[in-house]
Amino acid sequence: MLAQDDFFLAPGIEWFHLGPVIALVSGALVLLVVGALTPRWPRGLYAYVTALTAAVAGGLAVFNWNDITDDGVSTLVGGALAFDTFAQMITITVCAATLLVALVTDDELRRAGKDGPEVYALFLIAATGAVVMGSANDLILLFLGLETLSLALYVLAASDRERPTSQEAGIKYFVLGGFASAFFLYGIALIYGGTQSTNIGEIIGSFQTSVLLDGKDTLVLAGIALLIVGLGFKVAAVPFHMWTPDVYQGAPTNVTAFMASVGKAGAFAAMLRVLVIALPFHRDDWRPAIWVLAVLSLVIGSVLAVVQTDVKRMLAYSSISHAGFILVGVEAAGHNAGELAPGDGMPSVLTYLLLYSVLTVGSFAVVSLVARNNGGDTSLDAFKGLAQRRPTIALALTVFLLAQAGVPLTSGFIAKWGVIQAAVEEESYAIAIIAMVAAVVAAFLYLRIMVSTWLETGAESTEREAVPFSTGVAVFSAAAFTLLIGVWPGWLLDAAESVTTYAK
Amino acid sequence: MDFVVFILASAMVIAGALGVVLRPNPVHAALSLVLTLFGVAVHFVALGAHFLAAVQVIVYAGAIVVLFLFVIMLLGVDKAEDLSIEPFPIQRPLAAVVGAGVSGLLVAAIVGAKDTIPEGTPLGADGDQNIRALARNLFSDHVFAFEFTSVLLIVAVAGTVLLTRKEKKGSA
Amino acid sequence: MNGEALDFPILSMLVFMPVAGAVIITLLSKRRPEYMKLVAAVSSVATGAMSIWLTAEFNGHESGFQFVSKHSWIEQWGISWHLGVDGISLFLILLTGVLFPLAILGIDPHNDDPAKNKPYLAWLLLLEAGVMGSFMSLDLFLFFVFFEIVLVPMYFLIGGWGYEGRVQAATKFFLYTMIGSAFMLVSIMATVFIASRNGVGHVTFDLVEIAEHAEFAASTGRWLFFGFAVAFAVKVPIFPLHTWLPDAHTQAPTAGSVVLAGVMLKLGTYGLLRFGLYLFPEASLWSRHLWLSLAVIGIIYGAIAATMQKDLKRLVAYSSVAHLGFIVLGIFAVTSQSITGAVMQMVNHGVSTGALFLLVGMIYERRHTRQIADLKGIQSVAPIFAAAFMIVMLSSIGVPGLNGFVGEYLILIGSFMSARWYVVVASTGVILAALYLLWAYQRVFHGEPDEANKTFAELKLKEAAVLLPFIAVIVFAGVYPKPILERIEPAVDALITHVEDKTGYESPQPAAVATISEEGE
Amino acid sequence: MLDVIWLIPAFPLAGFLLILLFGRRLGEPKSGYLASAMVLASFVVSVGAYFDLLSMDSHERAHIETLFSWVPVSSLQIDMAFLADPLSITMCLFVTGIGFLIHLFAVGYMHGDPNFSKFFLYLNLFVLSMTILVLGENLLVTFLGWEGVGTCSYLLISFWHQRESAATAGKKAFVTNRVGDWGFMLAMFLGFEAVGSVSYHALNGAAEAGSLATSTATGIALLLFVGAVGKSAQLPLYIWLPDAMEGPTPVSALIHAATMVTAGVFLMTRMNPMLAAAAPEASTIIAVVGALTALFAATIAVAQTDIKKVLAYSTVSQLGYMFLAVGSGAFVAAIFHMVTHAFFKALMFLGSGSVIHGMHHEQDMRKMGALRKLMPITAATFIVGWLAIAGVPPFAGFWSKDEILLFALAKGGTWGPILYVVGLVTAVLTAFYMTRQVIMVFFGEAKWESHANAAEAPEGEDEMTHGAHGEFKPHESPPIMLFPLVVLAGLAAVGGLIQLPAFGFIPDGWQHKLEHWLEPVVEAGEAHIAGTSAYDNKELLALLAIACALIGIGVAVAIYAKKLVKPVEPQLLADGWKYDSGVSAFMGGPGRKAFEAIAWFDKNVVDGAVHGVAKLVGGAGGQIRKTQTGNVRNYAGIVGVGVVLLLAWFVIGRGVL
Amino acid sequence: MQAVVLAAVVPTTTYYLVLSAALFGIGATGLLVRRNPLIMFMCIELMLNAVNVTFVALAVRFGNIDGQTAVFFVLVVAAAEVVVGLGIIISILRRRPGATADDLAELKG
Repeated sequence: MLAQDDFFLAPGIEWFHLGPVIALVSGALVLLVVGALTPRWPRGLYAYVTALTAAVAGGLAVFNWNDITDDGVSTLVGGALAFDTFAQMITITVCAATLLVALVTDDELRRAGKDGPEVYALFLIAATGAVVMGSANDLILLFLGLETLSLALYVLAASDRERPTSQEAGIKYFVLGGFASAFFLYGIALIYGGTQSTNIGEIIGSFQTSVLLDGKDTLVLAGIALLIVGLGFKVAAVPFHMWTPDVYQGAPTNVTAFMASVGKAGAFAAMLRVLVIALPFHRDDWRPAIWVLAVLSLVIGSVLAVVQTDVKRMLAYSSISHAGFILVGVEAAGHNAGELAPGDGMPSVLTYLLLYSVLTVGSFAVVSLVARNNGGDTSLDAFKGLAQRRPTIALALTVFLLAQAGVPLTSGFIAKWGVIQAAVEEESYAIAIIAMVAAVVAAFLYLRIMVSTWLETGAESTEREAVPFSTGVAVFSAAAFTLLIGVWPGWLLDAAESVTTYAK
Repeated sequence: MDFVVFILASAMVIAGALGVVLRPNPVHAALSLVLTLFGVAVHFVALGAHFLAAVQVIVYAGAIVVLFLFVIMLLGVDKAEDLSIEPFPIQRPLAAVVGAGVSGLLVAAIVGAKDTIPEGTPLGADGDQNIRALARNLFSDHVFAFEFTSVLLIVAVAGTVLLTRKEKKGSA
Repeated sequence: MNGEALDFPILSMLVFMPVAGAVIITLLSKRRPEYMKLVAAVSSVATGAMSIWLTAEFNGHESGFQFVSKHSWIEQWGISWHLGVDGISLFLILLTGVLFPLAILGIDPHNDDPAKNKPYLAWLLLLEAGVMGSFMSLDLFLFFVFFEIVLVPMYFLIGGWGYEGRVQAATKFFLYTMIGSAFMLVSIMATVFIASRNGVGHVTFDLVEIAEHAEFAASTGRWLFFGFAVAFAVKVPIFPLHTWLPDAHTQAPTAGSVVLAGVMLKLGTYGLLRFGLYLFPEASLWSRHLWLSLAVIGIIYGAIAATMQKDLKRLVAYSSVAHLGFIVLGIFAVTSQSITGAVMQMVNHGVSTGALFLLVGMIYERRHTRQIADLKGIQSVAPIFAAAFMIVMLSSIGVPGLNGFVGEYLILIGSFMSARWYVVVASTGVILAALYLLWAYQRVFHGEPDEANKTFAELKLKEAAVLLPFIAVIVFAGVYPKPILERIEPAVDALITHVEDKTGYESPQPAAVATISEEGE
Repeated sequence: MLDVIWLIPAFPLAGFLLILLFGRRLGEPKSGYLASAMVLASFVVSVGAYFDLLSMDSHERAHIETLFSWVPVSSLQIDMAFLADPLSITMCLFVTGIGFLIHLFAVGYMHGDPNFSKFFLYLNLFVLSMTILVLGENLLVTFLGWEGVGTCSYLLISFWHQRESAATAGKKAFVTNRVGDWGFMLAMFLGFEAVGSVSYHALNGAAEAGSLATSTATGIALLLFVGAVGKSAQLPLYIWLPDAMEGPTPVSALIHAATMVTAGVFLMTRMNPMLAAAAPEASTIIAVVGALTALFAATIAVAQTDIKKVLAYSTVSQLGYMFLAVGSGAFVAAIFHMVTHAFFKALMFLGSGSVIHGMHHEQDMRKMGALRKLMPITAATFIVGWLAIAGVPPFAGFWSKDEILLFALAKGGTWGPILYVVGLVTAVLTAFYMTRQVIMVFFGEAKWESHANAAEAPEGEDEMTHGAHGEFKPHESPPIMLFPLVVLAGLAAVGGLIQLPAFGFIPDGWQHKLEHWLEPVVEAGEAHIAGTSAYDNKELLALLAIACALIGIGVAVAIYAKKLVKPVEPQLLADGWKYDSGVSAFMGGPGRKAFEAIAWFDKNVVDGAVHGVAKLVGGAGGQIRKTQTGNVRNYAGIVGVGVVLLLAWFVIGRGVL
Repeated sequence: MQAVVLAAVVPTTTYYLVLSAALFGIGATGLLVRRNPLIMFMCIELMLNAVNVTFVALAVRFGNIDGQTAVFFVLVVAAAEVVVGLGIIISILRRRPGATADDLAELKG
């Protein structure tokens, strides 16, 4: 014992493989430091620095991907981070979304006259949190990543001090988020109680070696329950979704876009890490729970979306419905979690996350354009006549909406198809059908927005929406991506299918 | 003796917790929180986690609660809350169900697993050893997490700046 | 499969030509509407010409798929761009190819601002591509893609250029159809996976491969079939899933109605043949009494409902319900005659109901009403118009010598052997068809025209030019359907043989056919 | 000539197309002459075909001319083919022959009509359809003609569509006919299923060979009879025919008296082996329906006042006779009566047309009278027709009617005598109401004078009235209208020659000409009933028939000419036993209600369910969204409940249990 | 007698865990009951502390320092959370003095 005390093995630090995280944090620091030191810092560059950082981080993730394909999976920094393509995929998703959000934010902030570097720094740090959630090989680290992401989002949600609703959104998100985090943390503690470790690799090892002679390990089970609560809250699964509509609506639109993309990606990454990778031995325990959450999210998200009149709120509910869809994929992944042939569940979820992130950022970007033109009004009325004023933007919005509705030849269709296919492959027919029917209900809401956009005429006095360059680029590239994937999804599916996970 | 300590500390914890929940005045609630935090610290000591006990007192009681109190004073929100009013009739029963349900089910889980929790070699009760072990663990297995907490703190800093900075419209 | 005949990827071109047109139109400036029209004309006419060429090149003695074009598309999922034509789809493609140029060139949306028609033309062309693709797809995924994608242009056509209740109708149409597709999507996937485990050996969405090699357990096949069938039943539409149709038809712009009735409804019946009977013979036969019953109910019910309509377009819409009942009857009677008749009737219905909608559209253009009560005595002021209406109406009623009869007759005579009592009831539909159409004709065309109808304009040259092809087909197919039938039949016979091989079912043959044919010589 | 048998329909088709293209340019009267010429050409071809057939051995008198394969689908091979055999050529002869005469008549009758050429367009189309009907080699080609004549009938009845009643009558005719078509189609289906073909050759061949089950044959026969009932206006579907008189009179003559309505009889005759193979009850049913219709319609005709309505009901009644013949196995007699009836009924319709023409479109017999002086030729020819239909020898009607009655009695059994008596009673009534009509129109006092000024042209017809209204005086028709009358009168007088019965006093060579001619098609001739007591006493029966005719005439003369008895014309009979109005009331009342109920059901239940689901979703959304109170503590509460449930599932559901 | 027994009893891990569960429940209840956002935060702190107790108790039982390390991180998180939370509250209460959680219900439905 004492001998061991003197023995200290410093973990190796694979700097290059940590590249994405380092890049993101560095970018944030650069923004903060340089922004603080040079008041004349050209404001327009904040966004581009952010975008660049995200691009670099994403690029580094691609390098990492190649390394993994060559050398196989491993862990980094003493087993704290998993170095697998799963993590890189999430990193890429997060970076892509961050990049787009940064572009959208640029003009949004400048126009509002509050363009400190903090917002961008928080974006980058939140993205770091999400990346860490996706790569964490330790529940504690995962929790830290989650908190980093969450805290940044709380702040961002409340960041528009002009609007009381933004602050309301912030505090609601914060209170409920803290509440859920506590559950999540308790879940980690209980898992720790059952396995003596918080390291995912060790947790799996513990389950592999320990054979429970009598009864079930209720500690672990309760822990799983609480972990699901925490994760369910983050992914906005019913009944832990209550914050979503209010926060999405109240938060500044660009932040909403960020939440819906990066937040969701990080949360689902964490969910897969925890449930599918860390707890495959309990898959029969947690799968039914996920099943119920998925169905509730699908149904309630869709049904409530239909009765809304505010577009942001509609999209919030639709994001709940989408979460339900992704949960269908998680459920499918649960069928053969931990097996050598992991099935299509995990790839389908990852694909969905990437595609949905782009879609939702695109949608909210258009919403932000329209809202700005109407004094912050995001109701359906504000969208009336958009097609006359800005046909291209309206067309892009239509692409996003159709994709969200799952119309073929858009990425949304590929995403839905993948998830449903995964479910069907596992013979989860009921949930697949429920999901599809819920998608139809949800389609009604996309149609409503399209109706306002195309088929109704707005007030004569409404001016044309100004479309700043950066936002235009973001919207256009998101739309192009949406269509491109719809027609030519092979490469992405290849990538998703080849996703490996570190699971030892 | 251990048990007596346990009982006393637990009483502190529970009393403090109830105080937080039941004292109408936020200042009193904050002070009750201190009681709980001290109780927890006592437990830590009893369990041999000396370092954590210290940190608990310093960070929590010393910093966090002070922060709470500071904000209460700063904003002047020390107005007592009328706990006899509940605008949502369903809220309190709901709270009771949730509180009892969560606690009860957790206890059930704990009791159900009490024989399966493995017992390892107890850590040394020596405070020095405790700190060493903690440090070793922190800087080997959890070094990334440790470093990552700095990022978390950046959020706190940048966030607070963003939220509370007085901003002139249209200026940098 | 003989794809060697043509090196030119004609099927793919049939899809991409309209798409190209749509894209170019989208890129054109709003200020030059005449260019848009030109582009639309060129691309749709070129598509039509290719479809005619296709028909000419088609080998009528071949029962398999021709002009096959197969390219791997999404390899990961076993999905390929797999197009092919056989006798069942040939004429639907031709119909699509010919109907669209007529609809695009011949019918102006009732919209004063030509610049606003830019999306209109683009949507129509996209719709054409979608419909074309649906009829040619031999890959389940590809079919679903096309089957779904047609909703979007149609939605915008109805919603954007329709009449007073257009938005609601468009939404209803979209969602209703989508609900059906939801089931089909799940079914498609399940089919693929189950097939890959039972007989096919690998994951593929290839229709032919699955249909030929997959062995579904009876109960499995039935569930899978059910998923497909719901989607098609909505699309057809089969009673009681039909109520989106009158709304959509009534509110759609004329071109939309024409296309909707002309080709889009056929997606459902075509699907029932191609993805019902062909893919799940056992389940189709097992459930045939349900289908036959619904078909017969549809025939009678649709006709009765049509009789009581006050809106001319609604009336025609309900008549579609009845007519499509015949087609469904023919499909599920599973005899050579009935299915051949059903396929032919798909085309016929497209032509005659399409023409009816065209005519009703012309009435609306002149009178700005579709209410039967507002119209009177038009025959006196516009005899040629009335005559055109009369011919189309007689075709729709099913008077022999016109196209509508041949299909209906084949369906009924074929079905009689396998579904006698259904036919006995279904045949009464021909009485009702006469009743509702003649009654409507009487109210609209007969009598003395009142003030409002006195100035009803006679058929214009352009309108006549659009109508003429319809009437030519109506007469030609009624008098000399052989060229059509002999191309359809090999594919239908192959289909029936397939069904027989898979299920042991024996398609009923007339009793003494052998002896008679000897005597006949 | 047989090789070009297709020319028979081809000429009217050419006429149709020419008038379609150039009708307006040709105008009146050229298009009329063109149309007539075409029909005449068809007639010439028919005559040629007749002689060709005649030159052949009697059992080879069947020539099939296949034009092209029409509907070929695997086992179903239907050719567009024409069958030239004695029956079809007989039909062609009188269809084109009488058709030509009526065309001519129409040229005069339709003078001044703005749609003159359209009328001939339709008429040619009709002749085309009718010749296809009779020439068809199989049921489907016949059906093509069958529906074609129905359509033309519709078009022509509602020719003066501005008149509400005409439009309605046309629609009614079509729809009612379709009821019959339903049977026709089912018969084809059944035949195809049983035999694998719908050609007469195959069907009748199978029936003769006995390879058909009796039930099948019965089914086919009766279903075809349903078709015949519709087309030939038998009970219960006769209701359209009286209304069809709304059409121009040549139409009534051609379509609704001479040709189209006899198609049912033709069809049954064509399929006579099938009827023979069927259960005997089938024939009995046909005979009973025919007899009942004959009697029923005759009773109605007694009380009609419209000159054309009388003839219409008379037509129904005479058609009933023909079916009585068919049901009694007297196919030759049926055809014989069909031909003679075509002569005299066409004659009378044209005569009535001439009267109407002369009376400036007045059809009410009560406003006529004593017209024989003003319209001598019309009157003379009409009287010939009257004698023929009343069954006065030696006019054509006598011979054919007598033969039918003979067969009816010879049928024997329970039904034979009953049918015979019904036939006799009908004969009395026929003689009675025809005499009544002749007297009311041509004899007695001229009532038209007092009505002259009151006689207003019916609504919508003013453009057709010709001549000045000021001095109203009935006038004889132009020669072009009289010529057909004269020819037809001649035929009506001597038409019986084609099939004189084997009475002892008739020379051998003259007997049974039609029977011998038709023998390849209809083998059941008079020899068939040889040996029955009826056959043995046929001279007696003939005398009885003559007596009946004379009684009818006598009574009518007594009542209407001599005014010995006050006429009894019950309103019930004038109203056609209220049958038509009853059907209409049912259709307009409960029938319409039922239709409306279904439309209501569709709107409120079927569609209502759809909207209900939408409402349900919206309503559920509205309810659920109330949980989204906006209060963060509520949210936390709901999250908490979720936590408790999840924990419960895991700890209790998966753990403890 | 009683005292002897009490002194002899050694508090096992389970005791701590139960205590923790109870504390956690109280915290959760408090969050649902209190309207003052500051006190709601305090309740969250209570819940976090409950977790800390669990971690430490388990760590001691296992002889595995990981649990204690975890507590260390929780403390950091709690601190950061409070900072952020108070920041948000300040920015709200500045604008709307005295607002309770119930008053912030503009977003709903």
